[in-house]
Amino acid sequence: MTLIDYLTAALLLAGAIFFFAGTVGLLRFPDVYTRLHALTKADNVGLGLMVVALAIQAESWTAVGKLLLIWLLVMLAGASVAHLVARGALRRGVRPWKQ
Amino acid sequence: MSGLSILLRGILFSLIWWLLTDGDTASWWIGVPAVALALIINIALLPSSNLVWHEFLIFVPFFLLRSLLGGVDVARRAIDPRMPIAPALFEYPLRLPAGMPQVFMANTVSLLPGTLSAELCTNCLKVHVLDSRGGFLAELEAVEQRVARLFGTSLKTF
Amino acid sequence: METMMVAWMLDSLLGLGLLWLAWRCLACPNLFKAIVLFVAFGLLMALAWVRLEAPDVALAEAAIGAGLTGALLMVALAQLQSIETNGDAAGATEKEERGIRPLQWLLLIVLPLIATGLGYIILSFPPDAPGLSTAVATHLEASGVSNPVTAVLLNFRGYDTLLELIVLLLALLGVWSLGGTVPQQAATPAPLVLETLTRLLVPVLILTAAYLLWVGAHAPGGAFQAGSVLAAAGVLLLLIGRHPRAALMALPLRLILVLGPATFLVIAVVTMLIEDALLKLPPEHAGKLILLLETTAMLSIGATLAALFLGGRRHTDKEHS
Amino acid sequence: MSIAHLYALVSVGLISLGLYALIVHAHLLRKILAINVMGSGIFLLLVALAQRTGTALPDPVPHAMVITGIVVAVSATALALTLMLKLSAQTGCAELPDKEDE
Amino acid sequence: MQTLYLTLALFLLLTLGAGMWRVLRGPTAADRMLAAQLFGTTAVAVLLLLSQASGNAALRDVALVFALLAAVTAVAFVQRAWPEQEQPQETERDVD
Repeated sequence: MTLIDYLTAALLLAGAIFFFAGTVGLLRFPDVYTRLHALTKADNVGLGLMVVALAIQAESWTAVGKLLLIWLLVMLAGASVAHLVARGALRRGVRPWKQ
Repeated sequence: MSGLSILLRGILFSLIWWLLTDGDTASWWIGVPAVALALIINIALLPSSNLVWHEFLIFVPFFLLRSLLGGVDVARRAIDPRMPIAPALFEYPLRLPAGMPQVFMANTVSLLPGTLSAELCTNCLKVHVLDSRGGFLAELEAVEQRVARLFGTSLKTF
Repeated sequence: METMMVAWMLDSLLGLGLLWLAWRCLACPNLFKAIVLFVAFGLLMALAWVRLEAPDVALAEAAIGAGLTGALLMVALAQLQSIETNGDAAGATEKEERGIRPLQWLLLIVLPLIATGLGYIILSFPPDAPGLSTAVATHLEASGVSNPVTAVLLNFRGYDTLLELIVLLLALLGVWSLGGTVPQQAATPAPLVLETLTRLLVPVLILTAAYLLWVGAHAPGGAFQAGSVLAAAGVLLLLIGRHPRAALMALPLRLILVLGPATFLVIAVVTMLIEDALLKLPPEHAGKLILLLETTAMLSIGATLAALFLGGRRHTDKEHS
Repeated sequence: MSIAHLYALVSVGLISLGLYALIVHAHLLRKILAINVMGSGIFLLLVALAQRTGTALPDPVPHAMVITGIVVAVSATALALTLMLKLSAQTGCAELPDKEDE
Repeated sequence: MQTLYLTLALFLLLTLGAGMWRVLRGPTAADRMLAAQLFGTTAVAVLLLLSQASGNAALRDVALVFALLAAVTAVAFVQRAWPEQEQPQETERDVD
């Protein structure tokens, strides 16, 4: 394994940890709003780290671009869907959890 | 809609096509009509917005860093056995002009540490915050400033 | 060695996951939950196709399973609830089951027998059965494309695809002939964030559809995947309440719907006259003909699927009467 | 046993599950889901068996059949859902009449 | 490296399995929908890993299609299938 491979491995592992944290948040957090926080942000970072890791290994610049495009699309969809779900829940009277 | 902004969108779509096809020049037989069609539909759907392109160079690193911190923050709270959260709903008075800048702000906020946009009304953004004890207000103001610069507008003052 | 083992664990987990999701989807009393589980099942199926080295199929499953199926099922459930009016879509449950009936006992005995028999037959198949892969490989040169799946779909077994396009059209005619079933509640005005999302996604969806069409000639992709992506763009526009104008719904839509099958039929007749064989594409023109066939098929498939999502003809009916 | 066999066995499970649910459940939406699960099982069987070519590349003919199958399945589902809605609009209930209830 | 890619794909599938608990448990329709959204994002990551492991660039296109269409089901839910009244008490029941 070269240095680049180690870097890729480290980034991939970090990404996997964020995916794991997102799932933990989805399971542990008390209401739909807090779960949205966990999913949107943790998965976005997780996928981002993995994309960067795979981009290091990519065979061409266009492949790097395609990876970034995929990430950008997931980010856009994730942020918008999070907003829409939170908005819908608010309108339907789902009260935010308070301590 | 200005010719320049149409040209920029055309370049953007061509770039996407170039990425998709792995730079294959033989693909432009289909690529040119596809880009043209996408452009026509895009112009029909999306009103013009005056992005200041060079501001992107400043915004992107800021956004990447803050969203990374957002992920770290929420991951830490989720994994911590005590689960340190104190969520609250909060109304932020928007000073950005309506339309694209406000939508852009709403989407950005959802990826930054501890904030989630929950409703976009006229000139107010309902934000769900994960920890109401933190300084999320300063953060929101900073983001709004940056979005305003990105769209080449100024914030309204009350 | 380790890689092999991890791959095995991955495949086993995927298989178990598929079975578990199918079981929960079909057994849980809440219908909304069942639909969400079915969507998840579709996503997992796409991963299974990837593991089985069928990326063409994975693309089709991703385009249809992730976009259309879920949207279709959810909207249908909501309409069902508005008919029954005694429940809400999320809490929808079936009637109480009345305990295990005799028929079920019979099934519980017979089905495992059938399953065991099938499993036995499958395990007794020889591990190597070349099938038609060598035949496809030898004729690939003359097919006009280098992606074997596209060669099969549009050249070697083009008549299958022709019939399939007609089946799609028949399904749409069936839906239309049933008329508007439910007075659909006026779509709530889409929030600004959703409008923007759609406006940003639709051009990219169009570019991706064109890309899949192009890439299908030499790599995974093709008219079906491209058509499904195009249909997803249509579904998104319909979901945010942008219905096509009545003028578009009348003649232009119908023309696009029949464009694919009609092109196929014309080429079929011409090849019958010249080559004396149905849809036998002359090798020197095959590449261009396939591109033509694929482009028209993509447009028709996209329009048909989007029209199927739109459902009955109430919009046009209103305008005409 | 190979990967092909593993997925082929999974497909047998899916077909059985789908068949059972199709017969047992009264609700039409559930029947539609059951048919879809059965269909996926059959597609999986076809593609899994297409792997056994002994070469690096799987048999493309079943792949092509499954692609058309997926698209036909979704349009058939759309038609079935419309029929279900029509029926429940007429009878007020999305189930087929049961003989025991008559 | 191949082993690492596949192991991580396996790990992500396991987290998906854990996430299924949220689909089963709910309590609100929105929670179920969220978990399906998680499925989409994670599937993109799994596909990218498998693409790298097998050296098959076409799998990136599958991931791209997933990324593009992940939102469609969620949009259908938000626009059409979400009942007008969620049971607010359900969120509180979930706390304990």
